[in-house]
Amino acid sequence: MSIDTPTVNATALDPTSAAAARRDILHKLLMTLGPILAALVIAGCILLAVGVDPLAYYGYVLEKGLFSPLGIQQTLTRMAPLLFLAAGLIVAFRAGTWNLGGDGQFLLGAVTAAASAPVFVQLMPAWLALIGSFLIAAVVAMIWSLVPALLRAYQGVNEIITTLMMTFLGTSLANVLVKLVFRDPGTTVPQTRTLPVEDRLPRLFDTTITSGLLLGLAAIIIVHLVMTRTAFGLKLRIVGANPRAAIHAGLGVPGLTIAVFAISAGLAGLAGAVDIIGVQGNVRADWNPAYGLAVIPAVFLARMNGFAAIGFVFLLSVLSIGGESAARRLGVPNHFTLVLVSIVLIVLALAEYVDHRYNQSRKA
Amino acid sequence: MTGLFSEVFLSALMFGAVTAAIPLLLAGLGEQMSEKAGVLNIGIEGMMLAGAYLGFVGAFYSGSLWLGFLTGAAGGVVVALIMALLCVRIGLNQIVIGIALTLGLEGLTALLHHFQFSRSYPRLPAADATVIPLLSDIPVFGPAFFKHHLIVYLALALVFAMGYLYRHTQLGLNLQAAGDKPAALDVAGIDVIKTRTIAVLTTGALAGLGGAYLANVGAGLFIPFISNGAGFLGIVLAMLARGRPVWVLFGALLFGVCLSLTTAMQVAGINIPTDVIQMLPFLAVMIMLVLFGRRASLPAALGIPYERGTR
Amino acid sequence: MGSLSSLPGADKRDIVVLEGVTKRFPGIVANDSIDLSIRPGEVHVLLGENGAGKSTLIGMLSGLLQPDEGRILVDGKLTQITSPRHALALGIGTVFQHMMLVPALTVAENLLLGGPWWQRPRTEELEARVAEITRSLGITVKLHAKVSELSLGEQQQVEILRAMVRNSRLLILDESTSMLTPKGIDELGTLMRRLVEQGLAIVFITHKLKEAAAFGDRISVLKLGRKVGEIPSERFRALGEQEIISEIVELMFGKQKDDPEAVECPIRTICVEAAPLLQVADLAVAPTDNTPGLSSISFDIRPGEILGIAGIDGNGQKQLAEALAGQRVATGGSVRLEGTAIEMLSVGERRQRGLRYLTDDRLGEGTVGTFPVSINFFLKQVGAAPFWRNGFEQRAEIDKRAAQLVREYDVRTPSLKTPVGRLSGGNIQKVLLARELAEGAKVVIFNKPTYGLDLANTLASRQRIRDTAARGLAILLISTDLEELLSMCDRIAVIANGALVGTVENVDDARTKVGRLMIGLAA
Amino acid sequence: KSIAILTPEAGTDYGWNQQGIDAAKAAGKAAGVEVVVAQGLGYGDVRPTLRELASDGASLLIAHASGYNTSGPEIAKELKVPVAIVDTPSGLEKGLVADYTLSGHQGAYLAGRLAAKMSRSKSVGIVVSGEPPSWNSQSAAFAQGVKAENPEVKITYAVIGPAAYSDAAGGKRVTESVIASGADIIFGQGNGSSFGMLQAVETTKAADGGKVYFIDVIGDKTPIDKGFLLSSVVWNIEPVYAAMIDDLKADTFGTKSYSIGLKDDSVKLLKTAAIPDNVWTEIQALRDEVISGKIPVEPVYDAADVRALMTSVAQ
Ligand SMILES: Nc1ncnc2c1ncn2[C@@H]1O[C@H](COP(=O)(O)OP(=O)(O)OP(=O)(O)O)[C@@H](O)[C@H]1O
Ligand SMILES: Nc1ncnc2c1ncn2[C@@H]1O[C@H](COP(=O)(O)OP(=O)(O)OP(=O)(O)O)[C@@H](O)[C@H]1O
Ligand SMILES: [Mg+2]
Ligand SMILES: [Mg+2]
Repeated sequence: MSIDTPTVNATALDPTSAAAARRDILHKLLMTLGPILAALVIAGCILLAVGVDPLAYYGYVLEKGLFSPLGIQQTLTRMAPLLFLAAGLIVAFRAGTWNLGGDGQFLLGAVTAAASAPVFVQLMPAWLALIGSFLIAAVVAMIWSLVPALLRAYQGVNEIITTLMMTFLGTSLANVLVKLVFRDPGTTVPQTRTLPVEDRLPRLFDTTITSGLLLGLAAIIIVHLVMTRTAFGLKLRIVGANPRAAIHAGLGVPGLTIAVFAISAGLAGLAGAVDIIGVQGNVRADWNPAYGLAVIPAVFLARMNGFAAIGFVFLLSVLSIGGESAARRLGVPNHFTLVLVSIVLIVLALAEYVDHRYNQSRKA
Repeated sequence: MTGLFSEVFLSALMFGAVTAAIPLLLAGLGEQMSEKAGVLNIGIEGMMLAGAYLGFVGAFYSGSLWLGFLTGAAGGVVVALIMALLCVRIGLNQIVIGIALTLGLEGLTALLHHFQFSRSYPRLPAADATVIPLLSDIPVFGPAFFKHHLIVYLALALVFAMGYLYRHTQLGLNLQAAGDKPAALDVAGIDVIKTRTIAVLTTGALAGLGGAYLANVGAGLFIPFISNGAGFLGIVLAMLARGRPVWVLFGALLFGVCLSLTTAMQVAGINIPTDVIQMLPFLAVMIMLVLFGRRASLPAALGIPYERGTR
Repeated sequence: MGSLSSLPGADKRDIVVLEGVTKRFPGIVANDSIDLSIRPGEVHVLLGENGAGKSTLIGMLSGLLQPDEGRILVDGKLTQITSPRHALALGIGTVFQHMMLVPALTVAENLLLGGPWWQRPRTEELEARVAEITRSLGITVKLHAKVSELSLGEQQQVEILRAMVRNSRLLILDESTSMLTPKGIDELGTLMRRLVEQGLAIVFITHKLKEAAAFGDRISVLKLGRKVGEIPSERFRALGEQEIISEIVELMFGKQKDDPEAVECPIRTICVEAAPLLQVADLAVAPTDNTPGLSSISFDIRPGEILGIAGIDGNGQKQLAEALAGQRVATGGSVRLEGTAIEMLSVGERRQRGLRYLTDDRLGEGTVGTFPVSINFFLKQVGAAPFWRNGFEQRAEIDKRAAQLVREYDVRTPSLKTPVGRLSGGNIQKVLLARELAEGAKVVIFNKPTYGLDLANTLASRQRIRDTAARGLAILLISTDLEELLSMCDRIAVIANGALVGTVENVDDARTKVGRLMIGLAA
Repeated sequence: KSIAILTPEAGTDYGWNQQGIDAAKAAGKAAGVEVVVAQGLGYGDVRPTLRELASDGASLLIAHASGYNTSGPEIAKELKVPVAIVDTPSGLEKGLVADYTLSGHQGAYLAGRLAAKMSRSKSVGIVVSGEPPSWNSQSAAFAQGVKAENPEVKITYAVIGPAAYSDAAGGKRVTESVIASGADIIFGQGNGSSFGMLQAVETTKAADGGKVYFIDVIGDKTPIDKGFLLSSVVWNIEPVYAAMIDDLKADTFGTKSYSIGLKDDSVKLLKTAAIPDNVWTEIQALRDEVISGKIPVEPVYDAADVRALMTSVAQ
């Protein structure tokens, strides 16, 4: 046995830590880019099979999603709602709560923000109006999550079922609200009133990037710090990792559970609001971008780490913006982007596993 | 309004309810098996799409519905094989892989449809029904329940077969142990990985069959995204059913009936906006959850990959 | 695989021989080049401190783990035991240290697990077989009860029964006596004797030296992953109990001591007039589907006093502890701490007032297995200064204090960052002890504090409890180990069916009195 | 110079998307300009695509979906590129935003007359997968046509179900129910789900044991018909796009709304072999009356109004 006396060196950072940290970052980069490359090769084979030049395709993806000024702006803009969603999921997943109802919460947040913002801007200064709409969106989404939260906290009903159901319901309800309650009387198209472009969130500098991006980044970083550095975050993590230990340790588990749902749903609602107030300006009936489904795996792959999640969200955005453009230029249906994202997710998951295995065998 | 609710119309509504329920039933039964064995199979939507696409291709080119069901089930199994390999054998996160598979198959089947069928939109002839003598003569109910394709009766029989399997066979015990305490199953000499793999592959076969039914009988054709969330509903049904196949059946029928009810209300001219009526099935399930959902006991090891000898 | 009968050290009589077997885990060598031979007709006792590597060794014999180096011979042939199934096929049956039953299934179903998949479970056959075994064992098992409804002790019996039903040639019992009553332990001893006489080989792991001396034929001692000594059967037979014990102690600790467990009678004076620190009156808890309730439990504990709760496992001990700690809703009665009623307070509030509860379920609720050792020391203080300030974690403070506790309580861990679940049971227990005895404790409830601990740790823990009492704290000590209670307590109450059936002053004839109460007679 | 058209789905649907793309190509060819097609963009945010197409040099962006009518004008103003949108007559802006609100209600009216004439059971059905305004106006006009032809004819109206655009099985199921309620002619509007309706018509017998017929909208499904297509309200968008290109050249873009109608055959009823010649002659006569204004057909866009119309018809 290698340890005779308790070795207590956790605090004593080893002297070569700077070099080690650099190596670590390099390693992480390699372990992310490598798999993506591998995924591109696999997806390339599919492209070849349908008679499309993969190199041309990827060339467009990179150019239109990343390297052209227009492309990178679009990509960064697309990230804003995704970041909020990811932040909400990080809270939920770290607390062991499988909130799969993000899409419903997102849509209700979006609809209420879209309904309130155009009214508010006429009543008060723009900044106050927008804050008001954000708040309303968050609160509505929170209330929407109350049913699963209460069922989970006091009845032990599994939240996967309830949140999935609430997301089906929420999608319908959002439609009903758009068509019957908040409908813009000025048009035959069922949609909410439009928030004028000049009243939306300001764009960054001289670009088309929405300042929602900054809000999203702030949200996810704050969430990350709260979850990893604070007592509140630790409490949530204890509930997530071992609910019985949480009870034993005297934590108010039902209260914390409800808090998790509220925060997670609130952030999803804010995601909806930031998309509407930042970019879209209104909500149309039957609109459902279903961002949640793609963000969930991204958050897992990031191991619920906020900074890593930013990276994965960026990757998703590049693929979706660049992929759309590449598909159009090469005559592949846009659905290919879904295939590409799927392969990237699977290969990344595999790579993480291989890496983990390798590390373990090296340590042993 | 009495004329509106003729016998023929009522039995058509109920017939429709059964037709709509079958894919949900098969998906739910499949998901239930995975969950019993401790695997949360979020990829079931993808398996259904694979089944729908391959099932349609098989039936269309061979002209035989049965061959279509076979290729559909095989399609589901192929996707399940990936899931089993990645999530059961090497223990990757089930939610990540499940969602990735769903996204991938949405894209892939839409892509294939685009290149293959998007100009011709081929459609299958009507599925021939197996008429059950005597029973089918009952007014209203007869034509609604006893004039379906043979596969429908097989699906119903499967409900009871699965019930028997879970309660009265060694495999049933093994599955439950794999989901509740895999280590205990392992030390009893049964390979947990193998057991879970079998469960996931069965899920794939059932989901694929459900997809094939949806495409070949339900719609008579394949179009992209045809499953429309049926797989996710299957997950909900499986979780609601607490391990009992008959409850999956009840749940699936409830959904089917609600869907038909929305049609009935519209045809009756009841003046509620359709969007509101359409929330009905989901509301029904949510209410069921609020009333009966307490401590819906899920297997203890659900979603946790098993690796021998770790602690 | 060639014939290896000519190997040195291999004896034809050996069922299983281990040669230079080594097993490593990240950061630790759990087994270091171990040689061992196991023979039919012998109870081979395996001894060693917590974390010495006993369970790891068993894991390799039962197919759960694969050795990194070395080899295993079965019937003289080099064999890779690739899976538990393979081990069973070789006739190796194991009762694991941690419960290996499926809680949601019935006892019968658990026993049937492992049959060919296409078959109907053969219930009738099993019932006959079980009847036969239980008759010879003199135990009863509820075949159709759900495992989750059984007490830990009953579950352990089921596990032993399962190994027997399987007709094993080699029976391995990893700490199987830890949950049994003294009577049960004796019966198991007799049974083992009968089985080895029928030609079985048994590997028996325990922390209790008396059991080792009484039931064994041969003893191997592990220490820090290495085998440090063996008392072969010839010598074993030649020695008396005391001699064996002192020899083991020497092997394990390198120091001489006659009977380390010998009772040092408590000679503490408790101020009789002092107001009780903890007063419990008419405490009641409703029974649930699978746990007994409590009815009219009343007792007082004064500062410096240790009150023991004796009784057979599953008679409401856990419910009592949880009701006192606030984890379980009481349906009636009052609990007073220093005279103020606390029965309406939450778990956290009770803790703040100085009530501490050391749970018997270390992994299930005592710790968060995936969290580092350091954080687990402070699970019950999340948010409190100086480890958190304004809600923010103070890593340096936490690590500093954790390192101190690791040293003070001798927790063997590769680092402070190691997930606590990876430690051996004994070391996890030390983490809990350190946590509960930290500043501010006034009343401490210990639930089976030394269960699964090795001798050194057991003694150290007991000493800590005594010291704690000596500091003027009131102690409630729940244990199924009568020796432990007798060696520590001032008074011993006996619990049966959720009620206290009597309380005995721990003086000369306490042993018999408690014993009589436990088997349902008047004291 | 090039023009670009953006559609939510692929241009192979024998419907809205295909008609739009084909028309744009034809108009472009006639005017000698290149046509860029961006199809299958979905109903999400198309601002990225609009910006990209503009930066690639398109001098007219046709945002061919009502879902694009918020982003279209915004990008027009942002980049000073002319954009054409649908369903927003109030959104005109000179040089920047033109609207083409298309409604086939006149054609749907004729289809209603046709259906009422040809229904053997005196019962027809309308099945839709959703209730956007352009479909509502056709549903309503169809019902008006039926009622004008024969007030005795029963009209059954059904919307398929939740998120029904790709619900082919739902389309089939609901259509079967509607047929069971007595209808022998189905007027169907839907995207992917309309193939399910077609399938139901092909595989279900009417109450009298005869064929059930299908009336389609916007596109021409003749190439994939198996003999059940009675007619279709076909839209021809080419004149609209041609006019836009002309206006662009003449600097009058954004000063008027474009529309389609029976008059110039940009809306017309499809003649199939299933329509007897004498009936067709009668329908042609009615067409002339609609064009001349003798029969007024007003579009009804609101879902609730459409419903009210059905109920009053049914009773
Ligand atoms: N799967 C594992 N991963 C990492 N470390 C492990 C694992 N299993 C055991 N260990 C480590 O190996 C060592 C030996 O553990 P083992 O369980 O064999 O001890 P033991 O002798 O049975 O102790 P106890 O008497 O407490 O049961 C311990 O330090 C333990 O932390
Ligand atoms: N053909 C099968 N169909 C369904 N379940 C099976 C089948 N074969 C095995 N199983 C199940 O698979 C799991 C693992 O089986 P087990 O390892 O006992 O199989 P086995 O057939 O004995 O394998 P082997 O031949 O490799 O020993 C068990 O749950 C068993 O019930
Ligand atoms: Mg052990
Ligand atoms: Mg232990």
